[in-house]
Amino acid sequence: MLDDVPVNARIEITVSAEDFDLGREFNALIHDDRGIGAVASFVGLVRDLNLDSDVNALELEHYPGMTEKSLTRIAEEAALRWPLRAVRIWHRVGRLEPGDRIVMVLTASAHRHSAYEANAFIMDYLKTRAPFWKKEWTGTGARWVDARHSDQSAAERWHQVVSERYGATDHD
Amino acid sequence: MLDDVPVNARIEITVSAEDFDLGREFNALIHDDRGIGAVASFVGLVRDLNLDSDVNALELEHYPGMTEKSLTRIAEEAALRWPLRAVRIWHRVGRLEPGDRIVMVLTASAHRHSAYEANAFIMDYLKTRAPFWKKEWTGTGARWVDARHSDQSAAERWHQVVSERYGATDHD
Amino acid sequence: MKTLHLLYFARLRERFGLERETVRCNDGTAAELIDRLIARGGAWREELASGRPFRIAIDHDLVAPDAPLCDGAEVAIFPPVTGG
Amino acid sequence: MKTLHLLYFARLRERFGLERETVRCNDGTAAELIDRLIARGGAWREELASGRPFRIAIDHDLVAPDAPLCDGAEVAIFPPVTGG
Repeated sequence: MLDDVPVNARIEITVSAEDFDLGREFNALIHDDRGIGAVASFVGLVRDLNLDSDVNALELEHYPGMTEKSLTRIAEEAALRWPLRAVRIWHRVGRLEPGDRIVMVLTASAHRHSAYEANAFIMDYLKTRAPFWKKEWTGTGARWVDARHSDQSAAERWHQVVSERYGATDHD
Repeated sequence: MLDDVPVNARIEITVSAEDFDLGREFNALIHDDRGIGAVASFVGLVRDLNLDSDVNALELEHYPGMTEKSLTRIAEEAALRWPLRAVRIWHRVGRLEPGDRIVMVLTASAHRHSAYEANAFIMDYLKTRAPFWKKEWTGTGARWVDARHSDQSAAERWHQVVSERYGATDHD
Repeated sequence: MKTLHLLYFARLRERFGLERETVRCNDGTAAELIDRLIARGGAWREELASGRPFRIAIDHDLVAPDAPLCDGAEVAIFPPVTGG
Repeated sequence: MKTLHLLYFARLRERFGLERETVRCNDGTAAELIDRLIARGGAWREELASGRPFRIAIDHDLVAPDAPLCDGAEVAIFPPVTGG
């Protein structure tokens, strides 16, 4: 459905085991676009408190093929709702340790409120729609991280448009 | 009044004619703090559309002495409202041209919604409370930029606490 | 008969001991396919019939259980996502 | 008598042709000081008595017009801010 709607924002997606450089991606995003007055960014990191004391790493599994497509759709959906000039998403996969960066979202617009809101929207949808799964590694084994109800609620507050489109198989 | 309340967030403020490097400031902000799970940032730029076609530069005047103090207070106010671990604000002064960066705000927290909201709060208050004034330079002269009602409204939506504290002399 | 390419991820992949398989069936909807998998018993029943949440994507789009299945479709079944 | 250090910024600084001045007076509040400045006429009256918005800061804090003036205070008068 989204494929039929023209989206004018530049959208670039990376899914990679490689780390990203926020400054470099910021410079690439604003390069030569003098209509950009506001750039919001978000960087998510692996934090110690997120993990039990014996957890020493995270592993991020994903669904190659669907992952980039779903991130592109989320960015396009944001660009339909807010007047964005550019969106950049970078999500890492594979093994990560405390302090490592997991995800970066950059949103550029003429005005700050569009940049802020689109950025938060993308993160909320990414957390509930993009096919990534976290596994915690401890000294004795590994366990899958459970989805959080608060992430589902956060995504749902952006109205029902997208959830109706995608459907849902449960109410967790 | 704010001076009496302990604020645990690291707060660093710069007011300077010098440009900033978002990547470098991001790295300094998260350095060695493994409790940070989320960093939101905002960068404001001089854009072409903001200006009439004959405008070739902006000049930013400020009130030395009050400027850093007011930015520190705004950051402290944010750290009282949200569980922030660090705040970084950099505001430029002097002559700026289209495409130049004006302001940077970084907010670090354990959770993304705190980082986002505190960042937007700081920008809204900065725009209505921090003593900076923009002047547009054209080929034939200069004119002061008028304050925008939308900025005042944006700041007011964060409740009345701070406006009651600071007072106001008009309702623009 | 339709040919369906099934994929499993994360906990479901581990519980089923299976990353992917190809099945031939006449199921009309994703829900009918799920019922067929539940009938295998064991981990399949435990994961798909005990109220534990899971998601279905057909050809890379998240879908509701009543979504129709087309011949040649790629059907992925996985736990609620936890990225970001 | 109080000694007050007055500062003007941006458009007000240009309109008054003055960056700073020191005044001695018995004004009790910021509003009384503003009335004294308006009485100078010309640009002072035009900027401070015509409904054009302005702000007052005492010792670096934004204040309401009824804020009290202490001896030695730094009082800044300026247009609504436009940074960020």
